[in-house]
Order: sequence, then structure tokens, then C-alpha cells
Amino acid sequence: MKKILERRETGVFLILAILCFMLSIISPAFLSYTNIKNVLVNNVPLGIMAGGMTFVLITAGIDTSVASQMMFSATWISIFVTKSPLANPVTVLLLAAVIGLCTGAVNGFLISKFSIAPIIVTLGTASIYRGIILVYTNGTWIMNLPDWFTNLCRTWNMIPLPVVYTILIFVISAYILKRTYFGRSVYAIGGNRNAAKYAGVNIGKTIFLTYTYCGLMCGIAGLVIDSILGNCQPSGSTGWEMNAIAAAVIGGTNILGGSGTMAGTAIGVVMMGVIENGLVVAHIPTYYQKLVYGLIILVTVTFDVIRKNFADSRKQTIEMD
Amino acid sequence: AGDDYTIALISQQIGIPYFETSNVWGMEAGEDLGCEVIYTGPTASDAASQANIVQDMITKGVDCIAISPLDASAIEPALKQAQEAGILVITWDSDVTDTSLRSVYVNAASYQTLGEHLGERFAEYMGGEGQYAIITSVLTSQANSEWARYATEYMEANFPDMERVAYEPCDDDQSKAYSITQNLMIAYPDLKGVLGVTTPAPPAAAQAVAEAGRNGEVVVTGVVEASVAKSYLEDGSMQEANIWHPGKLGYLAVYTAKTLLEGNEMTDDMEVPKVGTIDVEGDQVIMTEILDITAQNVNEFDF
Amino acid sequence: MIEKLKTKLTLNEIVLSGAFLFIFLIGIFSNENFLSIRNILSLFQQMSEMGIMAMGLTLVIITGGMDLSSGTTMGLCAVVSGLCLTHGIGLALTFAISLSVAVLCGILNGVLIAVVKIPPMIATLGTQMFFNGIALALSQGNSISGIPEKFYFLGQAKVAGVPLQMILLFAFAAILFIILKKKVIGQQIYSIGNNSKASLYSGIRTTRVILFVYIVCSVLCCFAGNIQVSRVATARADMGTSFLMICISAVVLGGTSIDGGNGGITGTVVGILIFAMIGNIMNLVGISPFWQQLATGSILVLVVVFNKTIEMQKYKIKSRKV
Amino acid sequence: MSGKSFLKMENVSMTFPGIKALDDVRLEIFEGEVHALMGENGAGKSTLIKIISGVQQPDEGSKIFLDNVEVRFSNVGDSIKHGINAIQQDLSLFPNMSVAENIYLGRSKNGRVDWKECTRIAEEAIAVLGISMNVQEQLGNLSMAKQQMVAIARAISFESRLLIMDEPTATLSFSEVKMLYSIIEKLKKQNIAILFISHKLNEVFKVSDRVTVLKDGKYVGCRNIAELDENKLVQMMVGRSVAYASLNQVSYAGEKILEVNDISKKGNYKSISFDLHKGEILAFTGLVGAGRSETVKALFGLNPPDSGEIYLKGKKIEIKNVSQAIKNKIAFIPENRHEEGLVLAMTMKDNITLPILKRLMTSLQFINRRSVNEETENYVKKLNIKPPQINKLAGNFSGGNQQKIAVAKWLITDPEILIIDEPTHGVDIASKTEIHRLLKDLAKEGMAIIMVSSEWQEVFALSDRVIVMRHGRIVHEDNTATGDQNLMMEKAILGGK
Ligand SMILES: Nc1ncnc2c1ncn2[C@@H]1O[C@H](COP(=O)(O)OP(=O)(O)OP(=O)(O)O)[C@@H](O)[C@H]1O
Ligand SMILES: Nc1ncnc2c1ncn2[C@@H]1O[C@H](COP(=O)(O)OP(=O)(O)OP(=O)(O)O)[C@@H](O)[C@H]1O
Ligand SMILES: [Mg+2]
Ligand SMILES: [Mg+2]
Repeated sequence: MKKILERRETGVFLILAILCFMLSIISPAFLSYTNIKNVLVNNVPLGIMAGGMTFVLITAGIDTSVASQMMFSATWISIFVTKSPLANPVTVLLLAAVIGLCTGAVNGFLISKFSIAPIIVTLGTASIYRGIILVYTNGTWIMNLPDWFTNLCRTWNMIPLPVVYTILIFVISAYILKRTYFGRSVYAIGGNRNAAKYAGVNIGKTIFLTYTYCGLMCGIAGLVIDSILGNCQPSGSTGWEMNAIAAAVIGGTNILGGSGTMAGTAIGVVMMGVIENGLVVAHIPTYYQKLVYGLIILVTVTFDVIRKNFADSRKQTIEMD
Repeated sequence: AGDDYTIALISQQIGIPYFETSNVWGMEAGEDLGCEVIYTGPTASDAASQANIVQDMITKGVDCIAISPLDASAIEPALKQAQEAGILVITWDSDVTDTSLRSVYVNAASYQTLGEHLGERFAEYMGGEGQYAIITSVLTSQANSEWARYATEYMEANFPDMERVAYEPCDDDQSKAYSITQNLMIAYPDLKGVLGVTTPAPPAAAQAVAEAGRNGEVVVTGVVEASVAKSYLEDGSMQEANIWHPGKLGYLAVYTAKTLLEGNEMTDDMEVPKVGTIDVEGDQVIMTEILDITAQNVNEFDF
Repeated sequence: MIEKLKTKLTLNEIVLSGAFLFIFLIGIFSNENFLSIRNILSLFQQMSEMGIMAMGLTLVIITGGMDLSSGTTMGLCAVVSGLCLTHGIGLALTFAISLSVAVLCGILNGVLIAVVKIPPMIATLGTQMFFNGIALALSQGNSISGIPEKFYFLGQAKVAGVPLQMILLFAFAAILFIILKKKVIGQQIYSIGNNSKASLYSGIRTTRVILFVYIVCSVLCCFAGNIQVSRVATARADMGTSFLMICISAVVLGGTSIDGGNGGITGTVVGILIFAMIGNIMNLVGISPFWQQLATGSILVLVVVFNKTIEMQKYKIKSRKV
Repeated sequence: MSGKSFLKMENVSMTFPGIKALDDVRLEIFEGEVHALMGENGAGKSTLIKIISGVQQPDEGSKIFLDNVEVRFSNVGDSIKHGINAIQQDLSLFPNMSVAENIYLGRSKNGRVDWKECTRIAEEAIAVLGISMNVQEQLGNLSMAKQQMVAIARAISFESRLLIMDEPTATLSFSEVKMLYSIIEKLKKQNIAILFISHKLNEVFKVSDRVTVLKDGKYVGCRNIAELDENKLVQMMVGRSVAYASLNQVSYAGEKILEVNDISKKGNYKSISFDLHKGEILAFTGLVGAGRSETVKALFGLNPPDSGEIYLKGKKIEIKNVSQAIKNKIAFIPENRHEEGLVLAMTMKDNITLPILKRLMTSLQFINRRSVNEETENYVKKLNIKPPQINKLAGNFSGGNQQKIAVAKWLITDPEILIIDEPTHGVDIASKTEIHRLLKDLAKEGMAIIMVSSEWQEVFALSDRVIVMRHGRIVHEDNTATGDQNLMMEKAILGGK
């Protein structure tokens, strides 16, 4: 019990709960099945990206190319399913994975091989990935994705499939982080890079794999967003990388590396979704929505940091009788 | 070499379907008329970078700048420079505030005409009553804001029983438009219609409506191309698309530019190949009708 | 001569100059108008806003910080100026109000970062949305036109044929250069970027210096905003938002380490110039702007990778020789 | 001791840009021996063990043999696989992870992490040290001393054949050091070889069997410890003999300058009262984690008290932040010069003049390069900093000289009270005596000095008065010259009545 109270996620979860409670008073429809489903489904692509981002942030890195990677994958997938006779659920999933692994691996390679600051590499590759699909498609949308494809993300017997996929992905990712050598190396590198090296962690390989994994997540997010929307807008989702970072950080991932959990990120993503949904549900005038949104995020983060600083300053630094 | 003109066809933003249609037709016009057309525009809705592009086109020494201004006044200083450099300036699709800065405005419909038309058509499907919402691109987009404003004013004046409950930006991102529509239907259970004044909005709204199983209960109309609207019109989730032919507009812009460069004039009731008859009123070349695209006639359109 | 240069210049400066020359040559050979005075001046006119903002960011990044809110600060200041001007407030007062808003933005960032100790990326991610929200709320999303003509001097006037904002760009560059290289605060900025704890223990008022840096950054964004308002005779809340990523890229391209502690203004200006030239050349040649995005990203990655490769190579050779 | 050779290194060279850290060095370690590696700061000791543990790769031509088979370690994993484990010089742990995981990490190579196994291994390792600790606790929450113990537990928990310790005792005080000795004995019995680096000569003579000495990256020699005495060893290391004289006979104590009255801070220190006089060297000692650093930091505004008063020259003052401390002419040289003391990536002159830059301006308010250089050179001479290159990056000096730069940096502010935390932490014997002499000279000129030190030898050699702390409280105070040294030690371990 005490453990649960101590955990970083508990605080955000409480804030989220209070927010939901307030919203449900303002509008009873907020807690309806449809609304909850909408909030969850709409944030699935962001959530999957934020999951990959969590890995990257824990290593004390950053990936500003996630949105570009997602649309990169989404664009090729939509072209594939509309043009190719080979397209079926298996090949599409394979394609998404391969594309994601490739874009992620390029990031990972550049970052680990040349030890360049991740933010620079990913800023660069973000424009490259986005540039490639825009040049290729000229920005035109790819419309009318086939039914079998959009059905992959339909609601089945009241169960929204994309949410199921996301839960699955999060559980697997949490398992990787918690239970595998790779996962623990991710924490080790973020916590103390030199110490990790001395402990025999292969830094280059782990960093490479981290970005590749993040790419894989983005590739899958691309598949899901296509399937949810039924068409593909290559210029879409700009700026989502910041949302993904914000979601992970709100969920307790330390941007300086070393800590963070999938559960936290899941809460962070839902929190972002609820705020966005809540602003509309609470009938806040459009012009003030961004203001309120920024304010909530600022307050959440500030509150958390102040709490942590205070706890640190009160910390027993030596053993006293 | 005198008739080897270079025309810069500058759109508000490249990479959105509407202007890509103009691009394709504009290029075609270039080939038909034997002049070089450079199609360009900012990659994001950023008025200052459109001004940069105009400056670079002046430097490049094009003969004519045909521009659809992102912002009616932000582009004026750059156009002034173009005029000073002796370059023919025409506007198309939307106009500048200071009309002395351009020779001709190739007009499909003024903000007011389209805005009111959108309102009228939308209201008809709504039955003249009920709550509705408008989805725009970004709050700072001038054309979209103006259309929304005129549509709202029209409905306020003519249908007192209609109430606009929300005005939301979707950042020209269809996934955001989609979730906004869902949110709106939750926030306003009595919502009876969604008007999208930017092309990603109506299809996304239609999809959200269809998924909620409320086809027809929630009216969706707005500015969107026939090809994008087609499947939604056919499955009944969208009622109507109101737009002019953006391709023909691009074609007409290039045609007008070429005509003026050659020293000729555009005249009323003139027959423009591939476009049709046009009206000329003062310094505006007007491409007649706004298309009302419905499930019945959607297959007649090729854009 | 070359030997002398070699010892004077760092590796990054050589690579950067190489990239610059390369793109410059492409410009010359791809379009005859590229080298015209007119084009050069308009190039500087176009890059000055971005350049001024990037210089502010340079300072912030040298302290090991980050200001993601700089773009929206620029938009906010633009909207504030626009509103003042269209409500008949005089030029001087408008500037004063706009600058005070910038200072407030800088103080908010600085306090969150230096006092509350929120990591800069996170703090400014929050203020980014917040400032943009204020700008949107103030302008109700409209673009504010009808800016009085007396305001046009800032972005449209020329002094002896040279655009005023270009002069401003170089003036700011000179001032910041002197601050960084010759002033106490400059050295303190570098030392905080290198080791903020040691700096604190050395009696440097790190909180003040960080506040100063974020305020300077916001003020420069304010200048960039006002110049743009004047140049396009309109004020919009979204002004500057598209600058952010390019500016960060340019700062890094210019040799400032993203982890702080080193770098300088000159590199940043060259970095911005490179990006501006890419856009300019592509416009002149008539290549789709989508290629610009591709080219910008590729140049960034190529230069940085090239830099690192040579560094590693040099390291190997050197260790063999000794 | 003539065991079987376990590790043999020949012709080992290591080149960094611009410096040859190791030049044709050799080293041979037998099974089950304790081998000391000695040398001045910057002699290349840490570099050599980084090569043995696979952190760094030596230049071509270097040869490493294990059991007379030539090997190459391309990463740390390789060396661990061969049974070589190291405690690196800087504490290499993960503050965000639990104690258990800190000990366990680096083991599971087949991909899975077994948490039960992890806890088991950690508990066993801790038990071997004979201390008790909750292994699920997050490491960052532990005191520095406990963290160091975890590092040791981690190293011995591996099935190693060679255990390398790079200055393991630098942050430990004698009771933990004693424990370490017994562990070393135990390991020796299991035929595990130990490579040991320390600047404390007595330690070396106590535990080691053989010693290899390096100087300036070159091999000086390898001896049985029995063949040596302190003088001979120092001669090998430094090239001359160094007198480790006791300096505390002369006291220059004058009028009272500082009075601390019953200051407390929750979880840090409790009821601290003491006086400080001009020209006096007051030592704070005790076990690591006794709260000495916390206490002296309070005087520099880094850890302000919750209650109590501080009087400077009879006037009550408040020191809430660093700038107030500086205004009151108090200077503080932190214990960790890398993290807190120096800006390593800046030149020596920029480091030294950083605190007083505002004074060195031209009339135009620009930094006056000439006076910066002059001031720096002045202190380079005064403290005999080597090499006297004022434009060299601080990080490129050897440890002892870095410490001198840190001292210079604060002397330049002309403080009345100098607080110095672990003045000779990790500093070699020659530099240590120089720093001691320097501190004494400063006291002679009237400066009041507070010194925190874990090294009894240093405390007794240098200070006029000693304050012993334990668990955040003062348990004993005495004059060094007249006081009973054994009593002091006892108090530090067992506490006062
Ligand atoms: N990464 C590096 N880059 C450049 N020079 C280095 C590097 N690491 C060590 N050196 C240099 O190599 C030499 C030997 O350093 P090393 O750390 O091995 O000394 P040491 O004997 O362990 O000294 P100390 O007793 O102070 O720990 C020093 O001159 C140091 O400056
Ligand atoms: N749990 C902790 N959390 C954060 N910092 C800590 C913690 N424990 C110790 N420290 C820091 O580590 C440093 C050394 O701590 P230690 O417990 O050794 O204190 P000390 O007895 O004052 O130091 P020493 O005896 O080594 O001079 C101090 O600066 C202290 O602030
Ligand atoms: Mg060492
Ligand atoms: Mg201490």
C-alpha cells in the first residue's frame, strides 16, 4: 500500500481521476461508453508512439522524429493496401514493422555510431522522412482504404480493437523494460552511462535497439492511424512528437533519463486525451482552449517538480539517531 | 522568345488536395498555352514564408505572379515589390485587401458568396433549426475564418432557430477533425450538424458521424473535393460538398495571366477552353458557379 | 596562411565553411540571379527574423538549456504589437509594451527553469502552448491587419540600400558576440553550460544568469516578431511557430553543442544562412518546397555526421603519430 | 609468494590525443595475491585498469595474457566473462535503481531478468560484507558510505579471479576500511587476486604482497612489499623523498571570527555549536556519512539550518545562499572537484579567475585579458601548479594539480574563512604535502580554515583543533596536540555518552 502511494504515477492518476470526476459533473455524457471509447481510440496512435518514446527518454535520449516516422509508415502502408494485390493483414503488419524498424534503425545507427546528440539526428531525420513522403505523394491524400483494412481497427462487440492492440503493446513493452536484460540496460544507460559501461552494458547496441524499437512502435502507430481513419494524409500529425514527449513526461518519465514506466505513460496519454476531450465537453470557448491546455500541463509538471524538490530537500541525507 | 512567358502560380499551401488540383490544371494550362508555369507555395500555413517565396520569384524574374494569398494583407508589401519590379501580379482563389496591388482577381466566389452559400445549403439540410458546429483549419487562417463568419452571419440572420454551439480548429489534420467531431457529439447531444470549412474537416466529420451510427441525424456539409467526398456522400454520412472546381480555377488563373501578358484583355462572357464561359466584372474575372456535389452527381466530377 | 587558418579554426568551423561554400557555389551555378545584389539583400531580409531568434536560442543552448517557447513568444509579441498599433497606441509605447511582454515571458521561463528547477525542455514545452494560447485568445485567432504605415520602417525600410532588419541582425550579432566573448556574463554563460554546480560554488549567481539568458532570448524573439509584423504589415498568433525547429537545427549546425558549454553566435548566423540559401536556391530554380524539407534535414545530418567522422579519423591518426 | 601467473601485460601503451598516458608498461599478477599499483596523480593507474577491464582499448602492439593465453577485451562484458571485475575510481552505480539491481546488473546475458535471483544474489553479497541493508531500497536514497559498500558488494558478488579496486578507500573511513581489509583477506584465501590502487601508503603496506609503480605513464618497477619501506616507495613514485612532516606544532590562532550556535536541520545535522578563530585550522572528522559535509555546507549557504544562529565577528548573520556567503568572505572548496569544484572544459585561467572576473575589467567594462593572465600566473607560482600552462584545460591536469587549481580559485577571492572539504581526496603523497604546507601558510597569514577530512593522519598532522561528528551531531572536541587520539577515534565509531 505504501509502495503505491509513493509511486510517481499515483499523483498523476489522482489528478486524472479528479479531472474526470469534475468533467463528469459538468457533462454526464463524459463518462458514457461512447465518449470513453472515443477518447481511448483517438489517442491510440499517440499512445503507441509515446510508448516508444518512453524507452528513448529513459535512456536520456529524445526522438523528435516519431510523428514523421509514423506518417512515413502510414503513407507507404496506405499506398500498399490500395495498390498491391498482396495486401492482407499479415503482409501489412509485416510492412509496418519493417518500415518502422528501418526508420528507427537509421536514427539508432546515426546516434550510436557517431555519438551525435539524439535531438539533432532526429530533427534531421524528421524532415527527411517527412520530406520523402511529401515529395513522393505531392501531399495528396490516399483515399478509400479497403474495408478489410479499416476493419482491423473497428469496434468489435463493444470492444474497440485498437485499444486492445495498444494494451497488448504496452504490456509487452512493460515486460521488456522490467524483465529483460535489454530493458534494464535501457534504465542503466539513462541512470548512469559510465557506470553502465563499466557494468558491461553494450551502450552502442542498446541505444541502437532503443531507437529501433521506438521506430517499430511508430511503424505500428502508422498502420493503426491509417486503419482508424480509413485514409492517409501524408502532411498530417505534425507536431505530435511534442505531444508524445509531453504524455510520457506527464506520466512520470524523467526527461533526464533513468526512470519511467509504461503504466505511467499510459496514464499520461489518457490524461492528454481527457484534457483535449474535456475542453470541448466542458464547452470552453475555442480561443481559450489552448491557453487552458498549456496551463494544465504547466501546472501538472510544476506541481510534480516542486513536490520532488521538496521531498529531496527534506530527505534524510545522513543517518541520525 | 517574346511569348515564352514564365508564370509563378503560388498557392496558400502546397500538399493539400485542393491546391494540388489547381496545380495539375495549372500545369496543363501551361502546356496548352505554351508558357512555363512554376507551381509553388509554403509547406505550412505561414504567411511570412509565402512572402519570402514572392520575393524569390521576383528575383527569379518571372513575368507574372499569380497568387492565392494566405493572408489578405500580409502579402501586400511583397506584392508591392513585385509591382515595382514590373511584374504582372494577379490574385486567384482569394484576394488582397489593397486591390491596386494586382491587375486582376481571378475569382471563384468571394468569401461572402461562398460563405453564404455554405450557410444556405447547410441550413437547408438542417431544416433551419437546431444546434450546429463549424470546424475550421487553424484559427489564424483567413479564408476559412471568413467563410465561417459569413456562413454564421447568414444563418443567424435567416434562421433564428439555428444555434452555433462550437467553432473548433482541426489544424488541417483529419485525425484531429475526426476526434473533434466525436467530442462535439458528446458535448452537445442535440447537435444536428457539422459544417466543415476546410477540406480535411467534412470527410473526417462524416466518418465520425457514420461510426456513431447517426447518418442523416447529424448533417455534414462543407468545402471538400468531389474525389475525397465521394465515399461519404455515397454512404449517406455526408450530405453535400460545396466547392468550385479548384482545377479550373488554376487553369483560369494561368489563362488570364497569359492573356494579360500578351497585352490582351479578359472579356465578359468569354469562352475559356476547358473552363467554360466566364464573367468579368470590373477587375474581377469570375468563374461562375459554385458546385453542389451530392451523392447523385458526384461521379460527374473529376477532381 | 592555410596552416595559420588551420590552427585558428576549429574542425566544425572548417566543415561548416565547406558546406556554406558548397551551397553557395550551387547557388551561383544554378541561377544567374543568385548573386545579384537584389537577391543577396532579400536573402538577408528573409533570414533576419529567423537569425535573430536563433541567436537568442544560441545563448540559451550554451547554458545547457532549451527554449521551445521561442516561436510562440514571437507570435505573442507580434499579436501584442499588432493590437497596440491598431488601437492607436504610439510606436514607442507599443515597443515598450511588446518588450515588457517578452520580458515577462522570459521571466516565466527563467523562473520555472532556474528557480523551480523544471528541466528546460519540459518547462518550455508547457509555456509554448501557454503563450500560444494567450496569443490566440488576444487575437481571437484573427490576423490583425491595418498596421499603421509609420511602423513599416522596421521591416521594410532601407538604410543606404540595406534593409534595416539586416543591419539589426548584424548589430545584435555583434552585441551578443561581444557579450559572449568579452563580458563577464558571457564567460559565466559558458561556465554554467559546462558545470552549473561548480559555477554556483564559484559565486556565480546562476539563477540570475539563467534568467538573463531566457529574457534575452524572449526579447530577441520579440524583435523578430515586430520585424515580421512590420515586414508583412500584419500580426498573427502563428507567426514564428514554424521557425523553432529550423532555428534549433541552425544553432547546432553552427557548432553549438546541444549539451551546452560551447558554441557561438557566428556559427549560428552561418547556420541560418545555409538554411535560407537552400530555400532561396530552390525557389529560384523552381523546385517543389517539399524538397526543401528533405534537403534541410539531409544537410543537417550530413554535416554533423561528416564532422564526427573526421573527428574520429583525426583522433586515430593523432594517436598513431604520437 | 610465488603463485601461478594469472594476468600478464606487456608493452602496454595508451595514447590520448596529445598525451601518451601509458608507455610500454608491464604488469604481472599472480593468483591469490594482493598487488598494489602505485604512482603520482596522472601516472596512468586508472588508465591501466580501464584497459584490464575492457573499458578502453590499448594501442596496437600491447599484449595481454590470461593464464599465458593472449586475449583482447573489446568491451567490459569480455573481461567480466574472464572473471575480472573492477570497482572504478568514480562510484559507478545507478541511483535510480534498487540496491539489488545495482548488484545484479550485468549478469543475465540470455536476455531475461530473474528478479528472485536478483534479490538472492544481492542479499548474499551484502551478507558477505557483514552489514545489513534493505536491498529493495533505491540506491540514491542511501548515504555515500553505504553506496560505496554497495559498489564493493557488487564487485565481490561476481565469481571473479581478479578483483580490481581503484581507490576504494578514498571515500571510506577507517571502520569501513577495516572491514575491507578483512574482506580482502577472505578473498585471498579463495585464491582470488586483487589489484589495489591507493594513495595511502600505510594501507598499501598493510594489505599488499607486491607493488608495481608507474611514473608519468612509464613502468618504474615491481617489488615485493617486504623489500620496501615508505621512503623507498615514495622515492620510486616521486623520484625524490618527501617528508610527511607534522605541521600542527605551531598554532597561529588569533581572535574569534565565527561563532556557530546550536544550528540544526532536519535529517542533516543537529545542535551544532563551535567557534572558529583567525589563523586556526579546525578539522571536522568522523566516519563517512557523519554529516560533516552537510554541516559545513550550512556555512556556505548551500544547506541552510532550520534553527540556530551564526555570528560573524560578533554580528549575527544569515547565510541563505552562496552569494551571501561570498559577501561575508567565506569560501568553500567542495569535496568533488569534478562535479562541483572545477569547470573541466574551461582553461585553468578561466577557472581560477571565474569568481573575481568582475574585478578584472577594463575601463570599457570588457574583460581585461592581461590582468586575468597576471592574476593566474601569480597563483600558479604561489601554489606551484604544474605544468604552468595557464591556457590548458582544467580537465587535462592531473588530480593533484586540479585540486590546487580549485584551491587557487578560492584563494583569489581573498576569503577570511576558508572551508575545504576533503582537501587531499585522491591526491598523491607529494601533492598532499604541498597542499598541507599551503594551508598552513594561509593560516599563518590569518585565514581561518575549516577542514573536513576522513584521514586521521591528515587531521593530526595539520589541524589545531578537532571536532568529531557522528550521526549528525558533535560528539567530541579537543586540541589536536594535546588530545587523546585513541579517544577521538573511539568517539567517532561509538559516539559520545
Ligand atoms: N579520456 C582521456 N582523454 C585524454 N587524456 C586522458 C584521458 N584519460 C586519462 N587521460 C590522461 O592520462 C593520464 C593518466 O591518467 P590516469 O587517470 O590513468 O591517472 P591516475 O594514475 O589514475 O591518477 P590519479 O591518481 O589522479 O587517479 C593523465 O595525464 C590524464 O590526464
Ligand atoms: N541520500 C542522499 N541523497 C542525496 N545526496 C546524498 C545522500 N546521501 C549523501 N548525499 C550527499 O553525498 C555527499 C556525501 O555524503 P556523506 O553521507 O558522505 O556526508 P558527510 O559525512 O558529510 O561527508 P564526508 O564524511 O564524506 O565528508 C553529501 O554532499 C550529501 O549531500
Ligand atoms: Mg585514477
Ligand atoms: Mg562529505
